Amino acid sequence: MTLDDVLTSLFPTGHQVQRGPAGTLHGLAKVEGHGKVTVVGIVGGTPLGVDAAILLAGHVLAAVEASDRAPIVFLADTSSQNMARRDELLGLNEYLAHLTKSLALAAAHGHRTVSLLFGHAAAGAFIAAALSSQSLVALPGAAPSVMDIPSISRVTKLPLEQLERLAKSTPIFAPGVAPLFAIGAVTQTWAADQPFAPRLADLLRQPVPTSDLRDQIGLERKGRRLAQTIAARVAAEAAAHA
Amino acid sequence: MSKLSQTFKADWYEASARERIAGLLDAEGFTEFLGPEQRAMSPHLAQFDLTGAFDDGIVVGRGRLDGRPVLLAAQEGRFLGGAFGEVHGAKLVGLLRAARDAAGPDGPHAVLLLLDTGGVRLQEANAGELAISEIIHAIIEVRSAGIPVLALVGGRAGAFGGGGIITACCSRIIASEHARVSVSGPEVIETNKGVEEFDSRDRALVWRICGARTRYLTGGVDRYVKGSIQNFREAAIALIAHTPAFELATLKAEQRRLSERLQRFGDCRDAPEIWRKAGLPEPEHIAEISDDAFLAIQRIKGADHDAR
Amino acid sequence: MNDWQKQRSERNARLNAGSHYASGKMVPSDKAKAFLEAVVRPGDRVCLEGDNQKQADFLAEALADVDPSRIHDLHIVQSGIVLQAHLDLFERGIARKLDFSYSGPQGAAIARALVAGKIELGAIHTYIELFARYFVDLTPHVALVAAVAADRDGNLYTGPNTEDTPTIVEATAFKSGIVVAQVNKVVDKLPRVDIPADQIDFIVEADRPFYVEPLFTRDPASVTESQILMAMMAIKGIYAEYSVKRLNHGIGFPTAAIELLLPTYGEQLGLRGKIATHWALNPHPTLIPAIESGWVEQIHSFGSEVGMDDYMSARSDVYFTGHDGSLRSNRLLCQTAGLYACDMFIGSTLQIDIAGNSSTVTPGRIAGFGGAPNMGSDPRGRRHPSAPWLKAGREASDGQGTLTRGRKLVVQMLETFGEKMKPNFVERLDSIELAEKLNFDLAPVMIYGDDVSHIVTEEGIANLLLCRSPAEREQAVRGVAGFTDVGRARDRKAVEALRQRGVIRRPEDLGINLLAASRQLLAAHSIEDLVTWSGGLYQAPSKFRNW
Amino acid sequence: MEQFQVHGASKRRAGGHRRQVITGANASGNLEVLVERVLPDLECQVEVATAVTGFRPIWEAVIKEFFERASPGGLRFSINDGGARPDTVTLRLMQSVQLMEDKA
Repeated sequence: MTLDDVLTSLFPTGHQVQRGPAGTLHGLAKVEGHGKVTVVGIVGGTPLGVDAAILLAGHVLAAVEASDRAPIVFLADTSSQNMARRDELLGLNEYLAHLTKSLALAAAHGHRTVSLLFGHAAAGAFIAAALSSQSLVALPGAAPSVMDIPSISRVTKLPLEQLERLAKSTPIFAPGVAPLFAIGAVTQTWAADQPFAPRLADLLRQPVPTSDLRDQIGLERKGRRLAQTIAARVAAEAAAHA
Repeated sequence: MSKLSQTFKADWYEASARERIAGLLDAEGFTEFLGPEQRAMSPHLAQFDLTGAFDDGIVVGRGRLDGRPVLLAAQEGRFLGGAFGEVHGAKLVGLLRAARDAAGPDGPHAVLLLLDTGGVRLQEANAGELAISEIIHAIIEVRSAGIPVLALVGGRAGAFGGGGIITACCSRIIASEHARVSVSGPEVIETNKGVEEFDSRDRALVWRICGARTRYLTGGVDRYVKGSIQNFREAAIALIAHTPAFELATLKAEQRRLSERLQRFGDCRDAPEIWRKAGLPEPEHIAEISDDAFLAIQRIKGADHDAR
Repeated sequence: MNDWQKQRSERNARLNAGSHYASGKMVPSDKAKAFLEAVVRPGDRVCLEGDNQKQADFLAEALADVDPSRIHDLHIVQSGIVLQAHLDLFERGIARKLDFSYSGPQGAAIARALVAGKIELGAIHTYIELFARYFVDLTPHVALVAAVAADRDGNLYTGPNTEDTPTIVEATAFKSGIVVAQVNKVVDKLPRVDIPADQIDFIVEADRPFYVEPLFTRDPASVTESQILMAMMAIKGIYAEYSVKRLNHGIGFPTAAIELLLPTYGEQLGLRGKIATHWALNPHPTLIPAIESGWVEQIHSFGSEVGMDDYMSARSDVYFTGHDGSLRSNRLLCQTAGLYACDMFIGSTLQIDIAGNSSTVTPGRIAGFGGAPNMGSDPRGRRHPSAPWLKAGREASDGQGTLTRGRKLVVQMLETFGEKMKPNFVERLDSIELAEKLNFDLAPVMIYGDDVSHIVTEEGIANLLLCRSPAEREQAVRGVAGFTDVGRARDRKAVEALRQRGVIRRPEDLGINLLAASRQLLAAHSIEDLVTWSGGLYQAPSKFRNW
Repeated sequence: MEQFQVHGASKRRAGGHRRQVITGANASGNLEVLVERVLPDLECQVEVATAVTGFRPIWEAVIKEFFERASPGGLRFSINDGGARPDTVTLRLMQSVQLMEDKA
């Protein structure tokens, strides 16, 4: 899907969302039953670097400052973090962390945060642009990944075919929507056959979890069987020793 | 005995995760949660013909720092590069949630993260990545509950990938000269963008781009310490009492700080260019001088901040 | 009438041909190829200076670029076949025959080229042998050497990496050959003159400094506890036992461990001034702590080492330096020093058989010899006595006969298993198989078993001087071969008997607790510590940094 | 990857009162050893998980010699191996026994 397709399907009555520098997106739109929403995003397959991250965080913080609790919709069609010496020199880790923290702060201030992924997002960009909202929705064209299989093959020195075979039996490392849904990273998957607007309205209506339930969901979906139990055991031991 | 041998035992870089804990905390009373005897190991490694670790490469528990109760996690950088897998990550998530739930007068005074990680463990990449997001989420909850989270970096694996992002989500960051804090590793950039972009075998360059000195001078690290465990301990004790709150004002200040950095130094490609622009003395030698001489340098304006 | 001046006429013709591309002695770098085509003739013996450290790499590339229809069938006579360009000479048909000493990184490529018939091999030499043959039957027609700088007259300053240059130039210049030097720069005044101008015919100012490999830098961070244990045993059981003051070390990690233990463990044993005071040794950075702690009186070096220049200049009481202050190395003279003036060689090897023969040949690789076989041999021409030499001699002769001659201590250090659990002890050396496959007349053996006095492994020390029969020797070797097949095939009773006699000594026999072998004993645990020890004078190569 | 156990008898109970120690790390050429005082006084056992297959006879020889040398009665050793060589294995096992026998 193109960005326009996505925007049209999400906001059929129109929107004031505009492209900004460094592949960023920013503006306002309306969702039936919720009123105004803030839209931010990184699109066009642009790698997420320091320039985009600081702009996006700025938009998010401005929304928080507006104190209107309007939902924030983050549209993502990026690639990975910008792999460049200059970005690392400037401290890309701080910029991505800042974006992530800003989204968390917005959520804490009552803004419902939703990331909609309709293209690529890998590694650090996946964390900052997709996993930092309260909900992550995979739209048609979503291609999330942590690391592609050829890269995994290069690093682990295991043959590509063996990894591809393994990827079919476990969601634990394979790229794609399905494995990331199974482990609890992706909240919902929307197909193209129905308009997105009512679904977004529906999602925004659902109660916000008071804490991070993704490990619980991963357990229920049988994609990540250990994380929730391990975290709970550690917490229980900590409480017992208190 | 030589002058160097005496300090050897206390060297952060050389020490294991458990040795770091032993040297960092007060002598008595470290309690490990989900210890190695419980064999909470990764079930995913065997299919890659790898053996696991009894603690999955991370030690979590409770102890005291200068008498104050703290929770602590230490990554073992020698096991799979300290990388985050499902169990490894979940142990840290559990620890942070425990800190959040225990917040209050009798709760922990801080959570210490002894990071030593190459990032996500590729053999369980999805679980590791999501764990990193959960850890960040939990760090923010802990900080929001008024408990500082301190990152201590100085091991051989550095803090790369999601580990670099986690670092910058903490309230304060302490690092020694060997530390590297970054998102994409030099090898990854070289593989994707070519050796002209980043020659990962030029180790001096690697440290100029993402080493502790570069980070400290521009404000990416709050405290630069000489590499002994004792120095990390003293810095942690000193910093616990002075940490930024997680609130709008803090993030607005961080927005200003990072925007300014980008404006001033956005066209630089090597650290000495930044140092020259900032007017630091003898920028071409800063990477070479002794720790003592380095610590005597006045940091770049704004590098000492509460904006994190 | 006999013409007794043919070589001179030939030389003059070449000088004349070369001068078309030169202004005086100076050849512009962009004319290097055409120039070489003018002065080199088919069938020439050519030395392209290069060893395990410095390389005349610019000239090597220029020579590899000449037209093979004009220049061919060269006979390469040089220390090192190390660069890709060296191999290209053979691949492109410019060179055909090869006499060399060391190959290191190109070992596999040389083996392939031999099998493919691209190289006609004369022999693999030790450094001294090859240099010796320069003056007998392998004298170069053309020598292409490397130096740091030349002045306008053509005097050369080699810098600390003098290495082979004086020897190569001596053999070539004084037998009517042509000597061409690549230099990093041409200057008005040299810091010192290493090679006088009248031995140099042409100078090329290269477009980049010549390459130097930091071959002798060992990162203390990589020293293992087993290597420390071996080092402790060697210090206590050999250095102290024989009071070895004059010695040479190999480049492996076990000997680096020894260097790093001198100021700590050696100090505890009260050995400062009693052992390891005079050295024939490259400038090992790992020796810095011992030097700084007052252990070392004097070092002569084969070559230099990247990053050590300032340190050595500042420690001229220890190193040989020119009046300009910088190191002067000399491979031939240092090899001679190691051979005749040292009482001990101690070094690592990759493979050893049950007779104590050792080799660094691994399947499909011809690494050459370098200097180790000379360092690691008992020089039977030696006549001056010394306490360690006489003690070793007495042990070897068992007090038999009225004439006891001395023996050099030749110590091999190796861990019983190598990378990927490959046993380092074998019944038969891989090099024998390689020699058969390639139809060599002589199997490449680095150090012959009958020259070896001691083998040190993590299991213990075997003193082969005290063995009285081949059978005893074999059990002594098996007795320190650990859990390798060779070690597990030992005759336990025989090994125990050897231990009772002190032929085999375990750590506990030497009063060394296995658990004392800790990295805490190392005087430096990182390259950065070495920099600190040197007071900032040692400038570590970037690839070794972790700061 | 390969897993197996080696059982042994011991002449005496290992000294000290520590219940458990862990030492080393599962890294290339290294191993981690977890020791637990859970066996009858005159028994000992090593459980090995190694990434490198095909060396079981060598492991068994190394462990047998270790049992003779250290007499670690009552101790169960669990190893995660990253391709350590026999000398390193012996060293770690000896270190781990010494830690168990420490007063602390």
